[in-house]
Amino acid sequence: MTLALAVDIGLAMLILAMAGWTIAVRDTFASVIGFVTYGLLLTLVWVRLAMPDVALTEAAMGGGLTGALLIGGAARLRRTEAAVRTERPGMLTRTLAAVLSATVTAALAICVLNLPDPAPTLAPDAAAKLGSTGVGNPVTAVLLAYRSMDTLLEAIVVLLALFGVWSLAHDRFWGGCPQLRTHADSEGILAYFARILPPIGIIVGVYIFWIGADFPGGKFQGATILAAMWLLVIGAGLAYFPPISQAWLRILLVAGPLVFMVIGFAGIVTAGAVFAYPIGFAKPLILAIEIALMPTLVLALALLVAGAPQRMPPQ
Amino acid sequence: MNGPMLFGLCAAALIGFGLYSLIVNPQPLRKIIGFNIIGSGVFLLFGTIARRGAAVGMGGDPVPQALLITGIVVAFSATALAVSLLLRLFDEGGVVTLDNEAAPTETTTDPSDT
Amino acid sequence: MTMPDFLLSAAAFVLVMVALGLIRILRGPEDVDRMMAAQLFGSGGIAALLLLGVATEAKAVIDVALTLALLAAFASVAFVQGISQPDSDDSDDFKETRGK
Amino acid sequence: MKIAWDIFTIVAVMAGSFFFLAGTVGLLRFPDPLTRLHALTKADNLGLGLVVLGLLPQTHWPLDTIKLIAIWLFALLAGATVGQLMACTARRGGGPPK
Repeated sequence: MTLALAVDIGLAMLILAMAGWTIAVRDTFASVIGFVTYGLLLTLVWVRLAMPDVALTEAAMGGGLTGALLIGGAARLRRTEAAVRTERPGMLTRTLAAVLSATVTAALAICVLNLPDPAPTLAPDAAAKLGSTGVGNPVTAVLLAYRSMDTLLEAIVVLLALFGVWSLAHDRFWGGCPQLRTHADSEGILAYFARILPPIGIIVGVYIFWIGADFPGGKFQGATILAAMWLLVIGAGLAYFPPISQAWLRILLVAGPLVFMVIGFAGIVTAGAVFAYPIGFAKPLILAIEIALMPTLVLALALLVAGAPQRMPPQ
Repeated sequence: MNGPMLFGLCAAALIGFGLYSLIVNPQPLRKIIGFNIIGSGVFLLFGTIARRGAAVGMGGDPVPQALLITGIVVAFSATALAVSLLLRLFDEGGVVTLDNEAAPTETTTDPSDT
Repeated sequence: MTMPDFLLSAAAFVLVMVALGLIRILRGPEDVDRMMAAQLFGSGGIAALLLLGVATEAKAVIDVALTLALLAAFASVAFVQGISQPDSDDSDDFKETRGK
Repeated sequence: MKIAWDIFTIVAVMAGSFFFLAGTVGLLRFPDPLTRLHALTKADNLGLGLVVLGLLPQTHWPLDTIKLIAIWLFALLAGATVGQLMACTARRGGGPPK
């Protein structure tokens, strides 16, 4: 196992170096590029920690959506760069910040070194009840059966963030369309790419979503891939975001959490507890929730990257 | 020393790095990146604890793993909201700063306070 | 040397190689060069993941690599768009493309 | 037969790794963005391609094999697109208009 440990040590050093550089570099754009690479390194770490579900989420979120979001922001804020740089805090602040950060790191490191042994785990409990959920992947079982309340609240948090983003629109654009910076050339290489990739990407996204019941994968990962494909088509100038006042858009956004809540509260009648599933119906109900949540998540994640509405729809 | 422990220590260092960046970098977008680095450090710490709970043929404790997936999605949403706030601040005054005295007009201070 | 050991060593070798390429991120000089290093690191990371996944028979790793490969171009495309039109007026852009 | 396939894997994976080495050296040593881009795309296409080719006999037919080939095709498509876009950006001077 020495080779494996050597890989781990190399990976840990690389990730620290990348994080350090991302923080230290002067140019914000360069820092964002560093952060994208950092996301990729994190994916590798999750694979090394034997958590493919988390690795999939990080691969889709960290490299794809967060990268696009930050790069878009950095590009628009580029002109402010020089002005803000003069605000760099003085030596005293920096020293105090360094001392504070070092203290936090040291305290956490002590905690890590003194973690209880043997480690407490819920894995046996999760495995014991896995059969009754009809789901093969324990992480999916936690997300949608054992701790489904968390997942519902998470979907609502994503929606709340989206409403927050929308509420930042100028009054005159309220109900309008969000917009990405697009290449105007609809015959260029990017448009070609955006015509070829999404059909295959949609298959991969649905596949990742579908296998989530029994293998690593699931709706968050699948939804992120689908959202990225939609953004790619829009970014290439082949399509436009719908106005956020569209009824179908709003219905789809709310449908996921609504179906989740209805099924959750129906549990009081059918199974005697909130978010309990009647025996034998767990798998179809979980599937129903996942299918309802899927469009909600795809739309919400893509629209979060798109930002606040910036123009009214053409008449 | 083993893999999970190593990444746990790495996570502690990442949280420190992120915290320093959050305090020291004047550019708000850099603060958002710093905050994300803190976030990833916390996730990694959580992952270490999940990995240590590996049992009955699972690679790690599934409960923290599920929370991690939830956490990553929520962190992305929060980042998107923060970037939007920042862009709106930029649209208002053409300047991005969290320094109230340097703010050119009254309205620019509002989004940063919320 | 068994096959898994060989694949694991190959994964480590590829990872070290592309990690060295990251020096280009530090040096720049332009952001395009940095993005190239990130791109190379992306392909190397995918290759290393595949080698790791086959070596340890962890099938899910191939799905992770598949996701990475699918989204490999995503950040780069956003980068090129961000850098090529830093101050474009969005609404004009829209009319122009619409007219075609 | 198994031995023959194993040798094939070893040769192809080593050749792929070599192209990653070459790509890195090119990225670090070549003088300007366009030549560096040339080195990068070689690593993208041939490096990853040969590694995938070498791994094919070791994977389970059909799903894993198809996925592996799909990964290479995605990388080819992404490499071609990104290569061209970056070359345009590099030619226009790389950085933003000052």
